[in-house]
Amino acid sequence: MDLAYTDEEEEFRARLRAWLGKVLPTLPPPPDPRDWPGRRAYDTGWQRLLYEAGYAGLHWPEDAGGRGATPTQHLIYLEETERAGAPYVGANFVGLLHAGPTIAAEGTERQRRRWLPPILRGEEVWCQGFSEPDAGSDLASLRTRAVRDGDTYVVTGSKIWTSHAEVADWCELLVRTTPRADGTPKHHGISWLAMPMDAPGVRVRPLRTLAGSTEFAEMFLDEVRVPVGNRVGAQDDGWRVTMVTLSFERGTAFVGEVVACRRTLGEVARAARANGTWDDPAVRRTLGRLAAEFSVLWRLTQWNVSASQHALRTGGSAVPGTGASVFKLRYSQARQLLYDTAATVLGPHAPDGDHPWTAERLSSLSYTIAAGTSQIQRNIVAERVLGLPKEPRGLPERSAPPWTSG
Amino acid sequence: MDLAYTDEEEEFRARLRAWLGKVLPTLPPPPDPRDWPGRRAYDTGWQRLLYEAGYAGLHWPEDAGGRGATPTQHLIYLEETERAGAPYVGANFVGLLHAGPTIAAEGTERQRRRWLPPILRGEEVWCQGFSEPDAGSDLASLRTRAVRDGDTYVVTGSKIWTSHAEVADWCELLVRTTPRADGTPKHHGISWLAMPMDAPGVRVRPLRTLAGSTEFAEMFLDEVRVPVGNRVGAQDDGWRVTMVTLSFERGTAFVGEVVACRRTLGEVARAARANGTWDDPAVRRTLGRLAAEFSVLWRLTQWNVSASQHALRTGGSAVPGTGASVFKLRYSQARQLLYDTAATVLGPHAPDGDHPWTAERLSSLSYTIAAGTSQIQRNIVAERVLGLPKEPRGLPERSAPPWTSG
Amino acid sequence: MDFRLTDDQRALVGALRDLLAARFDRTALRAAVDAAEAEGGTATPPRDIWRALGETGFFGLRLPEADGGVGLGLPEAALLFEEAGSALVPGPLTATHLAAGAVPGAATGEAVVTLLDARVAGPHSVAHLDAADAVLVLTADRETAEVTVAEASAVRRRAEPLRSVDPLTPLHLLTMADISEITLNGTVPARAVALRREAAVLEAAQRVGSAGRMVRMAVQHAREREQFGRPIGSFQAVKHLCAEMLVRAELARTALYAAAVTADPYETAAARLLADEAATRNARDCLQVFGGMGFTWEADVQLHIKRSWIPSVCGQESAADEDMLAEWLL
Amino acid sequence: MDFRLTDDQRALVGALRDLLAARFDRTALRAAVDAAEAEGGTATPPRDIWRALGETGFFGLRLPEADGGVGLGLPEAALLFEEAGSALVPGPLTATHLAAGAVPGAATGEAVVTLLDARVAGPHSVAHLDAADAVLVLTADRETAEVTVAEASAVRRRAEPLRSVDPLTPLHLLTMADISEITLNGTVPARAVALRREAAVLEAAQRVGSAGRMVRMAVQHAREREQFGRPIGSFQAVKHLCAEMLVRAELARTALYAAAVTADPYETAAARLLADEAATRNARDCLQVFGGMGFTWEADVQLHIKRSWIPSVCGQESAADEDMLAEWLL
Repeated sequence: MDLAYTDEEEEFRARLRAWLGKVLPTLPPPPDPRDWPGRRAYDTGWQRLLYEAGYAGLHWPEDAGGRGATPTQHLIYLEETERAGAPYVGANFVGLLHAGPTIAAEGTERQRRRWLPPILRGEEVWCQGFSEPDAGSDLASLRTRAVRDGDTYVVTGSKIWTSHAEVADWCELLVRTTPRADGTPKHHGISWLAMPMDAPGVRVRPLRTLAGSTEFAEMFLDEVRVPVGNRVGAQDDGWRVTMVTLSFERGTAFVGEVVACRRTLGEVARAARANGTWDDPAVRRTLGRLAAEFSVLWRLTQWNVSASQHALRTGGSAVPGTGASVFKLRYSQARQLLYDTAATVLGPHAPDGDHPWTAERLSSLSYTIAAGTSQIQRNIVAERVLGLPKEPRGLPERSAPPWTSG
Repeated sequence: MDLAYTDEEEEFRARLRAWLGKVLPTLPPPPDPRDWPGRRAYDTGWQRLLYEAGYAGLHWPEDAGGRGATPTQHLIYLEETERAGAPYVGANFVGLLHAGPTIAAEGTERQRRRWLPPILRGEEVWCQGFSEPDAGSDLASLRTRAVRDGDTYVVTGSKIWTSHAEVADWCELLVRTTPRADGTPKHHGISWLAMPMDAPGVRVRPLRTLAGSTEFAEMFLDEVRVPVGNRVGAQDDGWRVTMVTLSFERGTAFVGEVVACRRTLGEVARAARANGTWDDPAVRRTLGRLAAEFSVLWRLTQWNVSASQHALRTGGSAVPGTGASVFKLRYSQARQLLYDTAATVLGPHAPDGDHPWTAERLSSLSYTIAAGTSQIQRNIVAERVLGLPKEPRGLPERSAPPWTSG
Repeated sequence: MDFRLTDDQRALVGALRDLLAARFDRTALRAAVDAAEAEGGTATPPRDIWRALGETGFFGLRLPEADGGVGLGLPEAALLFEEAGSALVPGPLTATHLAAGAVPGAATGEAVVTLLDARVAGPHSVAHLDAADAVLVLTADRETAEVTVAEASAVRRRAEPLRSVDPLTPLHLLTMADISEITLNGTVPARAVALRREAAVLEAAQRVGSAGRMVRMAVQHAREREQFGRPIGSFQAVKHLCAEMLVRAELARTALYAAAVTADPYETAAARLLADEAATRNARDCLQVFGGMGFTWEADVQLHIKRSWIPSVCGQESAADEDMLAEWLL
Repeated sequence: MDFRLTDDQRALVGALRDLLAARFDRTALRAAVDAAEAEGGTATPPRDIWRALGETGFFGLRLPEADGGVGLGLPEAALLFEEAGSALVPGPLTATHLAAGAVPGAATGEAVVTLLDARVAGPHSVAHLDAADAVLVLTADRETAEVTVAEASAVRRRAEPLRSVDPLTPLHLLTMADISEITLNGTVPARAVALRREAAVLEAAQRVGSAGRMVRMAVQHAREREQFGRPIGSFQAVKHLCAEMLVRAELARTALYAAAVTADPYETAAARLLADEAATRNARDCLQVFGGMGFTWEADVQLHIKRSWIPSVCGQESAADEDMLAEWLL
């Protein structure tokens, strides 16, 4: 139980901090959030700087062009960049954290050479085509189909919740290469393809969220031709290929967010003190409770990182599934409470849609839904961690006709 | 939407109040709670007084010896007796509210003549033998079996959560007269018997609850012989017979408790004011929130009573299942919060096991469990009120071996 | 005692429900959202809806028949406002209803009247100020006084617009100093204390309506949407979410009806607390049932969430209601 | 940074777990309950358990080896107290541990030492006074002073017994006036402020242990108990109850370990808040999973519920912790 960082870790932190101090003041002003090409340029520019300074692909294995950093170093990197107000991973997210690691682990040598360096250098942007409107939480029930025609797949279907689709060069796409048959598990027959976003038949439509933003898009694929050579892993083995990416998760997924939430919490407390809402003990105690929540969420992050670092050192692949679900259940709740409390502190200004806390309050509504609803997370904890039996399968019985109100 | 009582209802209240004012001061002191014979004598004595004053079986139909009062009159009766601090129904509970109404509705003329008058006059006490240790929430899966032997049933099995078993004359007993076969619904094959408690083979063992009290007992039945003539309703039709009792529920089940909780809430508020905990806004606001909760629970009681009074007037049987589950879900929560708040107000005295609020805090723990857990109530609301589909039947799949702590 | 709705009350509710189905269905609601976005909120409420409501007697409901009203009471008004809340009808419904008989055109829906309650320390928000003709003003020092009226333009001159999180509830803010500068040009024959209580009931009614709508929307979705090979409503997690939503909506509705019938200040505070909780939490739970589908701009659940975040007209903070209810116990 | 337990720490925990399995299993626990009931609580803690714990170094854990201790730190103590909390070992574990080295016999478990913290306005409760030999006394005006010691009999003379809701934690109450009359006859070389912080960690550890035990008991029951033809643990409602219990226990444990390692006052307050919440709510949820079966005197879940209702030694109210943590943010 050692919470002190090693000399090596502290040295890594000091070097990073020095570099950030030097480079951040030289950055251009951030682009307008609605300016997609501007955002792409800004994000990839930052990635180029990271690459030149030796921080690109920090947590990637060295043989994939990464730096092979330990999970603790990655944690320090995320903590320090958030603290310093460095740009977010942004448009490079899918490339660096999903598609890249997948190709590194499962791609052929040729595929690795083709796709990995441009990601690290900030030259190519990837997006993700996994979710579908009819699949929802049941991701593996996806229906986008790919029919083989010689050396190409002909892909038809639709995807949703795709970020940066407007400016991406590539899409990591899950498709059904073998139709579902009765009795076979639904995650069979899926393949993983790298689809060029400029291929004919790809149509992108911005998807407006309840927060009013168009961070996401829908993607409609109409007989899009993707070379068979763009398939990573074997045909019909795409589900396993995708799951491999998870083994790159080292408990660091929310480091930056927790650091940011703690900063915001301090700002909310100071705003409360300034406008007098601090004098309401209910407000003050909720702030204190949130201080405890985010303090322990930070410690839980360290715990998960320690666990995965140990697993890596002793056995190789680390999938801290337990910690991740436990963390996400509590974090999504704490984050929603944080912005509800911020609204109380804002008082008459709480409905101001231009206030960043109000915008965050809206977007925090997705935290109990996206990437596995809280209900799904509780199932994971109950079944995979606690070993409780699964539910029976089969079709539900009909109920009596519903009661009507009035 | 009329919350005013009619002149007739007000007159009923005034007469009752006058009678209570006259009779209550003449009552002997209540017995020690551990003195079962004393409690029986006290409770049946009170029932005798009610009988003589014309209040016995107030809500029973007139042809069963009752007064045929409206649900509103019954509500007034329960409200006024609680307010005046009159004795509780106590040992007469099962007779007056469960067994009696069942016999009134489903018994033969002979059975009605034999069993109903002694209940109304406070001469015979009933207990209930429904629950079984292995059945729990799944009441209909009961296993106590009755084998027919000429003119008698030979009954073997065990029952649990039986109140007043020590002093009861009769037990309303659910038994399985036809063994369960695969595929038949589990509530088939059940019969309703009136079992004399002094029959050979009946053994009663007090069941101590976590509150330390022995309000309940376990009952072990070893080849107890019950005459076939003691069966109410047809053989194997006992589940329906039992359900009939529910049609006597007019939304009045918790009237006394809500009145009592509101009185206690006022006492807690005044205690808080006296000892300074009132100055903590969190305590004060919780008390205010509870005032709102119990105020609306009282109004919901009136709403449910109005609904069942209307249903009675227009169609006959009223089963306000909706209102009852909605009420119980919220009431059990509010009641637990009430006594948790009382503990906060008591401060260092909260762990005093002799303080009535601490005893109530313990017994309130059962409210989300007994008579249908909150989980079962939510199922009822979701399926029967909202018409959501039932869960699939069948056996659950095995999960992976459980995670172990450490 | 018969707490249930009378046949007349049911008919009244049914008539408004039919009107709203014809004149303010989902398409009209989304058109109002689009128009509000296009014109920065100055387009709400739509004048045609306002007049249609006026024609049904929505605003003049409690005016004596002799004065061109319907001659009904607060319980009937609560029932109608519950329907309006279920349909999310935009606009200062409460203020215009309260102004009927005092501000010309309010009863018929020709005038749009909003309200500014300056009871507590500012800043104070006013909804729908751009679309309003007149403003009821309740100043801090006139708790027992009659309620005053100002022209909307006089208030507008002092007010700062806010980009409201709810597209259907445009807001302005005013400081206490701004308010003292407003020229008042009339009074309403009502005491501020009574008017605040009636406002609380009518605002709670709209929240109860929204909370009930959230139950119905969640249940319909849970019955239709399939995941993992079965309707999601067959999963206990979803079932129990829906059941708790119903409990909240039913309790809040019961509290509302009791407050409307008794006009008791404590029951009104209880209704306000429970309605607020039901609207806020049911909208969130409805989103949880819809999952990602509910997170899009096109889904209506967002409109209920955002409405629930707008403070009630004449609303005070829950803490003040709770304190008041606690005093009641002593 | 490696937050995980070291092998030595695991071995330490394992050894105590084995000892408790042998010397304080379920039968011993229930025997202690029966004895406490029979003798009005004067029988707790059982002396033989106390001495057995003393032999393992439970009390002398943090004394230097030169002084006959084990020479370990607060993290190791937290791990052992977590095990003790899981087994519900009765007695003033925290006070005796804190008194080791200062009160003769405490380190070895020959003496039973309890604690009286008179920081806030009274009355003040003292646990296990009848069985105690000595009492650590922290008076209100000596926050920064050394901690004083009194003979238990001197405290007993002033104290009023209470029929404690927890049969395994007999309690006495003293007023402030009573306390001022107690003769003090020694001091402990520790500052009250540090001692209170250590006490908070050790008490939180016991609650974390209880919370974790509740998860394991609920899960085992949910896997074995069948209703409606299937294990109740296959119902989502039960599953999700258990999952939330685990989340609470894991979060509280993480907070505890962090507080034990850093000895930071804010992290200690956070650990105390989360441990309290986890113990109280997990015990209730465990009862909910057990249903009627858990409501009997024979079921152990009641003992965890009742223990969670006993205030921590040196505990302050959650509100005070929350206020302190809020100040931390400024």
